[in-house]
Amino acid sequence: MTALLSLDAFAVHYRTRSGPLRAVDGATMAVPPGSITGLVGESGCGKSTLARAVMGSLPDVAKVAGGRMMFEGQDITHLPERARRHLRWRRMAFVPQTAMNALDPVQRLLGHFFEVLQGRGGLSRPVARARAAELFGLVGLNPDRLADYPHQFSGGMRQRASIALALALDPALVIADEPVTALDVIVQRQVLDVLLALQARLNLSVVLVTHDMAVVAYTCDRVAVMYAGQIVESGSVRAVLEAPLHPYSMGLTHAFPDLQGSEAALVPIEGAPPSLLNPPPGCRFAPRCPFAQERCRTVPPPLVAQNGHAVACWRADEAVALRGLAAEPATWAAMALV
Amino acid sequence: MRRLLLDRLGHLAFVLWAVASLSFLLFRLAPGDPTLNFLSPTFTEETRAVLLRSFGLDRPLWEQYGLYLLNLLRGDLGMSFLQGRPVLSLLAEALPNTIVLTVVSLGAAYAFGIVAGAFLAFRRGGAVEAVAIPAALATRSAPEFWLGMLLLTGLAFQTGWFPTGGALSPGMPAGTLGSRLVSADFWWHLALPALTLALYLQGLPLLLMRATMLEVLSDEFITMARMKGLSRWSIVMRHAARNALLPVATAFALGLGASIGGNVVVETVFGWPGIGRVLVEAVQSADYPLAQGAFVMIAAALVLMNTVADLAYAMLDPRVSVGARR
Amino acid sequence: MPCWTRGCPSVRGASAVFRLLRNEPFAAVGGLIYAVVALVALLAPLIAPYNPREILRTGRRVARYMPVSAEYWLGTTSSGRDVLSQVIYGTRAALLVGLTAAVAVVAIGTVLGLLSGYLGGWVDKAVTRGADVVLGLPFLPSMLVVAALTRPGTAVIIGSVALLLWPNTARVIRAQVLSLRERAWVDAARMTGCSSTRIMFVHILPQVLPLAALYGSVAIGWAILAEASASFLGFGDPETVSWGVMLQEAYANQALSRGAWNWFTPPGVAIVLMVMAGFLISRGSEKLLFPKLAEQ
Amino acid sequence: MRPVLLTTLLTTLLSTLAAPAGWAQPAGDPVRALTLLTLPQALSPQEYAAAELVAQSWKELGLTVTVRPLPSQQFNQVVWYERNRWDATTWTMVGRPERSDPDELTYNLFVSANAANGYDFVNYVNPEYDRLAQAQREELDQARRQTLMRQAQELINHDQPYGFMVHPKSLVAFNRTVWDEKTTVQQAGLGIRNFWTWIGLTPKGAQKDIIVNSTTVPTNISPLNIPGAQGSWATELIWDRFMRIGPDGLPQPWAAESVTRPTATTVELTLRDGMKWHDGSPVTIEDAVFSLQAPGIGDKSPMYKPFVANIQQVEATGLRTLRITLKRPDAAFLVSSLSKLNLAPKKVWQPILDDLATKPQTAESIMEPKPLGSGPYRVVSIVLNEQIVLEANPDHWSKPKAGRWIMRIMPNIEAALGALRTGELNFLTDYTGDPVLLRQLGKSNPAIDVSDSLDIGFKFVGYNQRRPPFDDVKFRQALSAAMDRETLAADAWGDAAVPANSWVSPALTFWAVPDILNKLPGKDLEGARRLLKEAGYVLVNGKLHYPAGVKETTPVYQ
Repeated sequence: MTALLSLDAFAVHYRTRSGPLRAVDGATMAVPPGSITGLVGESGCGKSTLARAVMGSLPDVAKVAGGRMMFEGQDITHLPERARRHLRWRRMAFVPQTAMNALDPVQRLLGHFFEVLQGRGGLSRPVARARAAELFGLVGLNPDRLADYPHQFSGGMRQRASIALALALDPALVIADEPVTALDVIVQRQVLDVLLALQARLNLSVVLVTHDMAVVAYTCDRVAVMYAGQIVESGSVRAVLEAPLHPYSMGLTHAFPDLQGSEAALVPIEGAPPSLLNPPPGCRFAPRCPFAQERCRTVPPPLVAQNGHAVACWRADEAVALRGLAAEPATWAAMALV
Repeated sequence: MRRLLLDRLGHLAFVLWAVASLSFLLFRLAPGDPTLNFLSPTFTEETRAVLLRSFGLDRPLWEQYGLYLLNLLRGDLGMSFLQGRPVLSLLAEALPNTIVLTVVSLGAAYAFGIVAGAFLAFRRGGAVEAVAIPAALATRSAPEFWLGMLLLTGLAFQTGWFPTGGALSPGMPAGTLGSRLVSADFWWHLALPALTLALYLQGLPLLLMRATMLEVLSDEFITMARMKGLSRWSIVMRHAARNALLPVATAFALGLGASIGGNVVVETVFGWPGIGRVLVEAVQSADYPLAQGAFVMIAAALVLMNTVADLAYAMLDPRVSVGARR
Repeated sequence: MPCWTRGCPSVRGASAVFRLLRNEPFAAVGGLIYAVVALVALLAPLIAPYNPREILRTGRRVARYMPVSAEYWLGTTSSGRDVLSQVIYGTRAALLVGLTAAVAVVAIGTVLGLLSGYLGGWVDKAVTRGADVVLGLPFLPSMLVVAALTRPGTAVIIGSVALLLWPNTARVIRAQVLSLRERAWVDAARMTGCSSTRIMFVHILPQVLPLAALYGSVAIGWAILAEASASFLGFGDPETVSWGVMLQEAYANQALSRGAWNWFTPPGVAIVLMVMAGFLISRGSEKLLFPKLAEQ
Repeated sequence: MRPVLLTTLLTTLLSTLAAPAGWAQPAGDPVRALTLLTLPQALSPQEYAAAELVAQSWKELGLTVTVRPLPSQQFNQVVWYERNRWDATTWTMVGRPERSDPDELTYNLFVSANAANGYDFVNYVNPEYDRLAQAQREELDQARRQTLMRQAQELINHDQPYGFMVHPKSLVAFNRTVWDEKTTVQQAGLGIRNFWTWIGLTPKGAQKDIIVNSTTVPTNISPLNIPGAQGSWATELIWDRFMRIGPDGLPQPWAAESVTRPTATTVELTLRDGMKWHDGSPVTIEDAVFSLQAPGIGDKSPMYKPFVANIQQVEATGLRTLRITLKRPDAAFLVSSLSKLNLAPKKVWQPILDDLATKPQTAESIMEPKPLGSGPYRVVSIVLNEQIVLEANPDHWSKPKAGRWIMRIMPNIEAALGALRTGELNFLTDYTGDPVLLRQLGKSNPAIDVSDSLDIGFKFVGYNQRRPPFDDVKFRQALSAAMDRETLAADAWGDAAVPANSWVSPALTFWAVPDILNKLPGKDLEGARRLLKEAGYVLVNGKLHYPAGVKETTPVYQ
């Protein structure tokens, strides 16, 4: 099964006064068709930049600095803007982080749909209107409210509307960037349920960018864990969540409550991700890793895949033992003293 | 919306009353009296007494005030001391000229400012900006009469391309506003004063447009529009400009009100027969009813446009109007 | 009083100003213009070749319309006064009118904005109403009427600018105060027993001053332009040596027809530069105050 | 030169000696800082410049003098109603055709009866002058009246209640490619800007409109109102008068075919035949009688009332004749009344006056929608701040050669000059700007003809004799002598003025005292110093002090 989207040592750098900031620095991952892939990591680790790079709408100061991006068998790494524009929304769509500002405040919802369906999809006005109503229905919104302005919607409704908007032109891939982060837990579930249902029904591929392991656990088939601009572990959700190979993944699984709100103690990962202007020479997680050794600090570990489960850690062989230690809060707390 | 409207109208009435009263106080408590205009070797104390009585200035102040408010409500601004005609009819002659001058120059200034401001927002940080912004600021910083005289000297006195003043060529029938508006002669006379004002006024819309445009362009929905594969043109026109225009439109309404009184200087330089000049002439010659009438009318225009600006904002920005409906 | 002074972010002010000067060429140019003007004003008697009011003579006749020469660097006026000396002394009037008016606008606007924003209630209502009424008074016409009916001159111009322009400042300050008073450190100050007056003037005031100063720097420009306009219409104070009065004299005496560009141009350029300096500074600091723009 | 130098040396020496010792010549209090009121530069750059030069001269005498310009309204307020408050002020008397007879000014300016509230605002009081002024008014013999008038001028020369500055020249210009310059008419004391030019001016080509300018807005154009100098140019054209001041400065019959004075107190008029109002209806003898009576009805025409105050009775004596009976003999009646009163239609103004009888307003405040007269031009339109358009009245016995007469209101004098250049104006009538520029234009542009003529009006500094030391004749003489009139005329008025020392313009050769300038007491700055010294004033450290024993009790003008 060839991947719908695949990244190979993909890098995006920001131009700053103090030199290039390596927001994404050698990310390798693959998104199979018809699946939901979670892209998980702390804030500032480059997941949003990666998501935007896929959409081909990086800010002016950012540029692709290396690697390769394939989409539907086509190398789109350096695709000219015209061709890129052709793909957008028709083949790949985007559900933004905070739907409040993502919708033009002075345009009615219907206007947003018209813009896409008429302007990009070439539908006639009546057809577009019908399609908009249908899409609203799909995400569980009353089509009557198409005439409303964005601010008249609640957060959850806005997010549903954004999903509907993303599906407007039947894309193969939907990138959802923290789609539920700003919502409360109950609404989060509702919105995720909508997403899940639609994914199944339309056989979509979804990349779900989130910092919340619980969301990944609830929705995703596959997951890629990102740290300091790199993918450190990827694989099926079951494999990565139940048997994480990378200490960072281990830490993450303990750092979040699940959506059911289990009572297990939460263990924070001490410290902050390294500066991407000047990343550490070896494993980037080494400074925060309770299991780091000399080699970890000097030589970057390669991403090695086994049975579809890839990890970049020198001590991946010892994962079973380390998992045990990682479950102890004391292991992580000790790092706070260093 | 209706409640907002009612609220604004009530507010409007209050401000109008306050401004009218202030202007009454201002004019009546000032030293000097209008009989001073009539000084001639044949002027006597009796002459003065007769004149004072004829102007109604021999009555107690509160009585004059009451009468003034009552007349104002009836739209009666009294008789000009010096022109022998009702103030209202004199103002009715002058006001259209001022409105045309204001609307044309403000329109030109905003049309230019919006386009140039939007352009500068795109070309942020470039060499164009380093030249254009100081240039826009400089024209806004120049005293209008100075600018006007430079233009007059260059484009009228020396070259004769434009007339030296007035609104119509000598002997052209004054006509109605409508007939003026279709007369080429009128527009030819309008050109220089309007250009002077426009040069003075363009700075604000330009900078405002640029600033709001920059702000809007950084909004998430602009990024989203790009992701939707919309063309740059459509992004600018449908999203950025529409949002950025909100404050600019409000500023336009405010500017309209402020300019009606602010044209005084330009009207004097170009001999434009507008309401600003009526005010200055009347003030200088102590023609109280005329000066007061002109002042109240200018103030009313200002207050009215302030209210219009409020309402315009509410109407243009769905967030405000819907909020008010609830 | 311990209160919360350290917790307030106002300490950032000084370094921000420094950064501004380095990173903001516009604001730096504006500041430079102000500095030069202030210096010239201070040293006027030393730099000016003549007394600006002195009627210079050549023999018995008045030295009218002398062209640019080594003796008169910018020539003389129709009444035989040295143009350069007048331009130099004009800096004093510009600073007097500009700064006094700006300080007055900022003071009135800030105090009323503070009171109305912090105290709310009837104070707020009264101030907002008052502001609305004042905003309903047309600026130039009101100033002209007051000048014509009282005594024309600098005081009336300064007074008019102060009395007519405060509402803009007050409105902005009020909005700012409304948001500041909800901040945690204000609550904290209130709980540690600070009085309302102290909270307003010791804690909130420093927070809103940069914003007020922004309006002040624009008011400097307004005051100078207002002085020029009033002088032009004959309501200025011809005894003071100011650029506005100079322009008015040049206009009234038809300097342009005389070809006396050396007389008509310098005061106009001086006004443009001075007013522009205010705009430049306020444009520069806009980034300080609206960091959202600065991120671009 | 020598003796002058010597005196200077002596005076300075004396004063420096006197100063530290204090006993050489005993001195009174220092004279307070004096204030010279004037109009703002914006309104009158020449007058303002003159005030500064006068102040500079006075400073040479050891006085402290401040020039204080006031906006016109406040200026009038202070001078007129706060007569105890100010020290000295500049002032202007404008020239009008009716002032070709000096009676009006002679009487009103200096007669003591006018000191309290009237035009003698400087408070000049001299019974001998009062006698002369009254005598000339009642003297019908021109030669004897001339003597009286000259005596009055000599007296004023001695007393110097005013420091006369200059008689301005009125500077006008016209486009000689449009107008035949031979058809302009010079009028004594007015120049070519006069009624006779407006009806005689003949176009050379297709442009038949006389386009003149005014820098100020004329007030209400009405037969019962005096609308300022500029407005009067229009009123003269719209309404006929019984008599007109001719180019020679003497009254000549106009609407009246003949005017006779059978006795000292009666005047008989015969109205011209076939006169019509602009609406085509005939001008009747009732209209004529009404026009002589109307200003005296009630208090409705305060401006014109003084001109009919001496009329006892008016009666129609035939279809075209009427007789006026005066209360007292009045030498100037033909000039100041018959040449001034407008012939107004009774059918229009009787109802207006009747209506006003119960109202506070005066007739001056009424303007007809379209003013109706019988004059050589009729009204087309009047727009405030824009223009007054008149057109030739084809039915008039003295039909103008021009087509229309248009007055443009142009506050910007520079623009007026530009408009003359571009042809937007073809007759520059109101030029308050720099005379040099207009003369230059006349030289460089062959189409522009510039002409100047001596005005009947004059500019002066009034000394407020209520306030010491202005009550002292010697002090006033000294101030007047110190003014350098040549420099004033040259530098303040740009040579468009001649030095003055009387209210009677040298243009009125019959009335003026020849060589009155040379009779000025003291003559110059040196003379001024001498006069002060004679009167006991002392210089201490360069500051002028009162004579010994005199205290300064008058407050400084605030």
